[in-house]
Amino acid sequence: GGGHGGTKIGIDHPRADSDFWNSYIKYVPQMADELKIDLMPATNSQNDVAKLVNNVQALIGQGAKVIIMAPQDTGAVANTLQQLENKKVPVVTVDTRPDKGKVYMVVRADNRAYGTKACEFLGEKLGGKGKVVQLQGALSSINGRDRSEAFLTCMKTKFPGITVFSEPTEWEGSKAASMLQTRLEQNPDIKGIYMHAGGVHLAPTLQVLKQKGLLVPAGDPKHIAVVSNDGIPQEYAAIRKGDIDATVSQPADLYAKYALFYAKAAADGKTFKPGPTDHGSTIIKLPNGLEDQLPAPLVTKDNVDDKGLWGNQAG
Amino acid sequence: MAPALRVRPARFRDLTLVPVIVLLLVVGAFLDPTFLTAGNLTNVLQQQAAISLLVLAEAMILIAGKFDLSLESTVGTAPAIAVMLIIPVSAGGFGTGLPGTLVIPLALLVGAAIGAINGLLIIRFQLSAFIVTLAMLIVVHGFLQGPTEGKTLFQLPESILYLGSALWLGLPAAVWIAGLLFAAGGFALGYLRGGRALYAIGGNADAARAAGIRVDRVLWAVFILGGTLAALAGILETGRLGAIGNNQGVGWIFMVFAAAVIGGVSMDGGKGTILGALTGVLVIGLVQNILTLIGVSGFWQPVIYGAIILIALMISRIAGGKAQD
Amino acid sequence: MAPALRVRPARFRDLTLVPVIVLLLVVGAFLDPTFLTAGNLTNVLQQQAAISLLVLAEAMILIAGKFDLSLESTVGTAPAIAVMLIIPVSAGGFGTGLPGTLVIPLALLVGAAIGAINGLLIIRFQLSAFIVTLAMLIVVHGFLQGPTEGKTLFQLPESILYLGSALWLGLPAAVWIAGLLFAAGGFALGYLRGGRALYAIGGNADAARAAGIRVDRVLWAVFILGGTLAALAGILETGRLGAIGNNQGVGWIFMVFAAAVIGGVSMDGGKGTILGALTGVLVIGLVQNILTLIGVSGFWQPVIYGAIILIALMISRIAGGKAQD
Amino acid sequence: MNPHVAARNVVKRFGPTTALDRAGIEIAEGETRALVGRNGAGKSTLVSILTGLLRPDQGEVLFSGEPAPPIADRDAWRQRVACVYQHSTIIPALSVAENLFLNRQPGRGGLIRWRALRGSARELLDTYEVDVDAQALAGDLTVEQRQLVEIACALSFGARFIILDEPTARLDGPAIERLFARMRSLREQGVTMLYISHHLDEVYEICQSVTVFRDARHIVTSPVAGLPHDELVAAMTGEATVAYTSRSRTPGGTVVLSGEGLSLAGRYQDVGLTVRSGEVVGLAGSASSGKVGLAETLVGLHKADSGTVTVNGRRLRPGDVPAALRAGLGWVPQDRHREGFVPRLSVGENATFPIARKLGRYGLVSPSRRRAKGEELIESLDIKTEGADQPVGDLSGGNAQKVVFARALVDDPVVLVVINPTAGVDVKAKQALLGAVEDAVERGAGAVVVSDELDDLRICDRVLVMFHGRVVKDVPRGWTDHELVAVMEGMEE
Ligand SMILES: Nc1ncnc2c1ncn2[C@@H]1O[C@H](COP(=O)(O)OP(=O)(O)OP(=O)(O)O)[C@@H](O)[C@H]1O
Ligand SMILES: Nc1ncnc2c1ncn2[C@@H]1O[C@H](COP(=O)(O)OP(=O)(O)OP(=O)(O)O)[C@@H](O)[C@H]1O
Ligand SMILES: [Mg+2]
Ligand SMILES: [Mg+2]
Repeated sequence: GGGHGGTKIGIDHPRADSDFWNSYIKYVPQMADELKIDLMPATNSQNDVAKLVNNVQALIGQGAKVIIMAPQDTGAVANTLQQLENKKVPVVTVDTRPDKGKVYMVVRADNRAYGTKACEFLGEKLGGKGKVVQLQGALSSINGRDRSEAFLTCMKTKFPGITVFSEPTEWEGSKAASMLQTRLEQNPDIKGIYMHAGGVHLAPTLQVLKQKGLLVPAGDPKHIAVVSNDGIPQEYAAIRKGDIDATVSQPADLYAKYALFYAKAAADGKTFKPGPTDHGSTIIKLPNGLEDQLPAPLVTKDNVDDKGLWGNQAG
Repeated sequence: MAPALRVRPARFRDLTLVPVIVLLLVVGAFLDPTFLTAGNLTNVLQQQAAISLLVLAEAMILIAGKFDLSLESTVGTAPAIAVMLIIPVSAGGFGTGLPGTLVIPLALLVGAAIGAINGLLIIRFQLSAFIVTLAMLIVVHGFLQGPTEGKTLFQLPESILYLGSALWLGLPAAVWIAGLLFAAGGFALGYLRGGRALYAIGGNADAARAAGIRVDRVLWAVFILGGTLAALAGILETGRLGAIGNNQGVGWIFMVFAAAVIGGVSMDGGKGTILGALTGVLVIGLVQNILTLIGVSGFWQPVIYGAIILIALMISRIAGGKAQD
Repeated sequence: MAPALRVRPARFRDLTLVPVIVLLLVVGAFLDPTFLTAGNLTNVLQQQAAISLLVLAEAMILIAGKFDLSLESTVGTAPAIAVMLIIPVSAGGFGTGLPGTLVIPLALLVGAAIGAINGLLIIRFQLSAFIVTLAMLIVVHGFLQGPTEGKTLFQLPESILYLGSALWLGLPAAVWIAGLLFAAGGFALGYLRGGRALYAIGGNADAARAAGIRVDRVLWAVFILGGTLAALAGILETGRLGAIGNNQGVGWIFMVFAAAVIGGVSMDGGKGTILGALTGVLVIGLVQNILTLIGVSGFWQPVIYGAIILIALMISRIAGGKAQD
Repeated sequence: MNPHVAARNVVKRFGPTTALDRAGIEIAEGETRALVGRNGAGKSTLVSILTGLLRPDQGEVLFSGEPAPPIADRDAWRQRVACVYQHSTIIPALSVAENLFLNRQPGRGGLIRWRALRGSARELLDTYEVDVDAQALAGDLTVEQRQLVEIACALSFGARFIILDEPTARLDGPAIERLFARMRSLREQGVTMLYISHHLDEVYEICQSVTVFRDARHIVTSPVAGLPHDELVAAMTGEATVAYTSRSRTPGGTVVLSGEGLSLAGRYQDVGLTVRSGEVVGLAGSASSGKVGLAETLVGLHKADSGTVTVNGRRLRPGDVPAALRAGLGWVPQDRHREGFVPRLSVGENATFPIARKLGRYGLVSPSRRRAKGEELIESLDIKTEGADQPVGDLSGGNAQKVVFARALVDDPVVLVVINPTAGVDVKAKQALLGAVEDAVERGAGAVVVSDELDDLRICDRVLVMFHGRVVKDVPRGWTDHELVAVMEGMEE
């Protein structure tokens, strides 16, 4: 590849049906402009690894020299990564860490950390006892599983007095609403909720709480502490209103920015080493490459108006 | 809903799932004390209200011997387009600035229009209903994804939230609406000329035509009605969830068919009743509720769920006595 | 595959999609220079190889007048169970310690067993094929999700990776396999008594029975064959992807039906050919490839995609001349 | 010596219906036996049992003294017995050739030799003088052609025992003659045959002996010579019946139905007809004469290329059956299975569809009024059924045909168009149906009777004979069979 903007960079988007990923998709061309990158038309694999593989083949066929992807199924891309390695095409993955196959850089916030942060926040709010509901994503997604396992492990070790109900919602608002409603009927003394995805879980949760008369400000004995995950503007609005208590901001802007940054670096033949970076994150070493772990702040009423949060910039 | 004063065994075929429902009630009560409370059962009804309207629509379409897969996409797209016609550009709308009170009529209109397009392709152009509505399922969903660019619509006019969240006489409005529409549907298919025509058309369209039934007109009507019901289901679901996500309704159609078919509606047309379809919806709703209550591992839930559908099917087969199609 | 020396218009009905394919090739070449390269067309074939086996299976089942939705779940579950029977517990296996060479026979066996269960429920217990296989779709997928607890299996025996990733004479092995099986299927349905029996059964099962065709036995065979082909599709897909994800095959069945039906296979049984089904697969594969190449916005892709299916349908309707069922 | 075929003490029930009640039949080697009885007597049920499609609840079936093979062993059955069933066993999506050789296609190891198959099929069709393209799709054939293919197929097995269940119900004169010639030659070869028909004259023509069933029971078996026509009918109906005599009447002055300048490419050209109130007009013609096509145009099933149809003074929109019915037309379609009834719906409902709007207000259909009307029609047409709520699909062929008639008559039509009205209908029912046509006409309706059966045409005040798509002659009442057939065959003028 050449040493400047002429190198073709191919990018595949993982899905178009969640607010987080849509923000990411919107940031990509913006950031590409800033970094003066010649980006090929993006493909979208719609959460289907088979499509991802087809898309990557097409991008390579069209002359891509670096690939950015976000495989939602981290195992099934192994072959594709192998093929790309054989063709000497460096790969930057966003959000997920492939189990096998060489990657140039993984750009990712730590999903286990999301679960742990949510657990710690809820555990302290509840004083270490009571019942909480976890609205899980899809169990077949690594991020859902990481959040779920980290949340459960943290609860078990740090707050053994708390009972957790886990509801597999498949990232569906309808399932989330039904399961939460049923669980609240069964256990009216539930005091906390952790939602894996604000984009799909926020509105249904608020609607169920409202119907049950449980949508009351913090401090009221009927208040249920709610922690969300994503960091979309609607979550911030809900935090400001007092409807929910916190959210983990998944940095959509940084995902886009650093995915492109590392792709360009790869095209330019740069190399990186584990250790702290100049943008407040740390690069760690993986068996199959490197990972830049971007910061994912917990947003509460105290810092919800921080201009640095991507959700406050999205329009 | 079949009209009969004399008791004939055939008339009981609508009710073959009643023992399954009783069994589920008993098992559920045994497994969890919350199950048989009024609150929980009301929740089950509310959770099934929207999907039950799709089952009602699909049952009518199946009885008329046709097929509609696209209903599930209408559930999201119809209310979303109506909402986007009203909300400002900043909230993701088209900026047409129509008044908020129009949102429900607009959504129903979009649903009816989708039904009419299905009708056009299937009846007028005589294309295969399965594949037309499969393509429409994809296209209609694209008309939700395209304009929203995949984003959830959070800022909704109040009026579209009302029906899905209000309580009337202590019961969710959605339950009243679904109940009334089922009663109306059952009545229509049992006692109205137009309703009986569905059975005739589904049973033998040539004979129906020869008997003076305006087959095409009735089929158009049933597709348009189906789309409208799906839009109404979307309105109820929007009210229940408080937002229109990008996959509202996605994946429902399998459950809709499962409910209709275990409820005794034939995929071959001409057979089945609205009451039977309703029992199918209830079975599915109760199974889901029990599985949630007892907290079966999410990983194994599908196995149990599918197995229960099969058992319900066998029971209705044994009770019904005849081979199914 | 229809046997004819004299040229008869009816025989061309299998080929109504050929103009569509030509059109797609021309349009594709025009839109993107990569499109008509050998590399890209090989990719299209390889990408469609696995799903095409499902289309082959579904076409045979549809021609015999039945229905199988569960094929898509078998694509993931059959190879996954075979793999788990072989790999150690530490890698997510059952720890039975069977030798790695058995993995392909085991996967095919699991597929055949799933087909046999479908056969048992549909033929023996005379349950509705649609709803049985819908329930099986859920159950079978549960048997992937349950034991793996949602995790991807990526430590696979070498032998299961071979077929899906090898090259034979410069072409992917999967393409050869799919090609050979389509040829075999076309030959069987055109020239073997057992294959012709599918048409007889799908066309009029009572008449087939009266003619001495062992209807039940043939149907069992076709369900078992269908399951086995789905398992083989799973093996190819596993080799292509190098791991078995939790939703391998999920969502394929709609495309499978779309390919079969636009390829001229009737949902009512007794009509259609393997060659026609193959043209359906190619149309779908080319459309997907072109949409990927030109980089249509992911949000609007479904609309274009669905619209193209509808257009293909209309062309085959016009060329075929008859109303579709 | 053992009879070639024997069924003894056979009992078969379908739910509440007993189709056969300790009935039986014994046929000697080489004998041609007729089986007659009213609609629903159990004839077709016995056929299903004799061909191994149904298992009797009780009783035994023997071939040459040997017990019949197990139900599962279809091949063994097919070696012993071949059959033309009353219901079509044609597979529409397959070619004629393949239908003829279904599951016995020539070839080795399951591999079919298509060329040989087509050759054999052509040969077979030629042998039986069936003028059908062996490669045509069976679904594209006309009803008659399908019937001929089925007959050729059954005869081609070389089985020593052949059953023909109402093979002539859909055939015209020359085709019947060809069939009989074939049957005679089979008899000379010593083949045993069981022949079922509602045309009693055919029984006398082709059969040596006759068995009568009534109400699921065996009544009598006798050489045909020992059972004259009247006694045969009496045995079938259980009462003395006189032959049907058509009534005479004077047509009124008003034209209730007229077709002018009607043409439909490939079916008929430039035909016209007028029917007055109180008049029965026959439409006759041999195969492909266009008579059915014309009749179906009159009722709105086809859109004519040119010309107009007027019912009761109202010009009809072409190709619109409901409009024709609204204008006061009632009709009986050619193929009752296709356009006649909805099998899963009840007798009452099928019969009352055209008057559904009169059975209640605001789109409502009152079930009790529907049932009452249904019972009334069952009564007046003497339909053998459990009641107005029984699905029509469960009725025997003749009784289903009566339901179709009931549907045609239910709205007191001003014009009645009936196509092959008595196909597959027993003697007494035939009288009832023809009587129903004449009753309607006496009430002031005009009627068109389209039929291949001369008996049906006898009630007509005049018969229009069609030949190759044109009306060639208007024959007034008083014709002899010979005269009419000559016109139909185009031998006159
Ligand atoms: N599959 C079935 N289910 C229920 N009832 C049946 C079935 N087949 C026949 N029957 C009933 O059994 C009786 C005998 O019928 P069958 O068809 O043997 O009469 P048939 O003598 O052949 O009459 P037709 O002259 O009209 O052909 C009838 O009352 C009929 O309704
Ligand atoms: N549905 C159809 N489509 C095309 N041609 C048809 C159709 N039905 C009949 N025909 C053909 O049209 C011609 C006239 O048919 P029609 O049925 O009107 O004559 P018909 O006098 O009733 O003959 P038949 O006595 O054989 O029934 C025949 O050649 C017939 O094969
Ligand atoms: Mg009979
Ligand atoms: Mg005719």
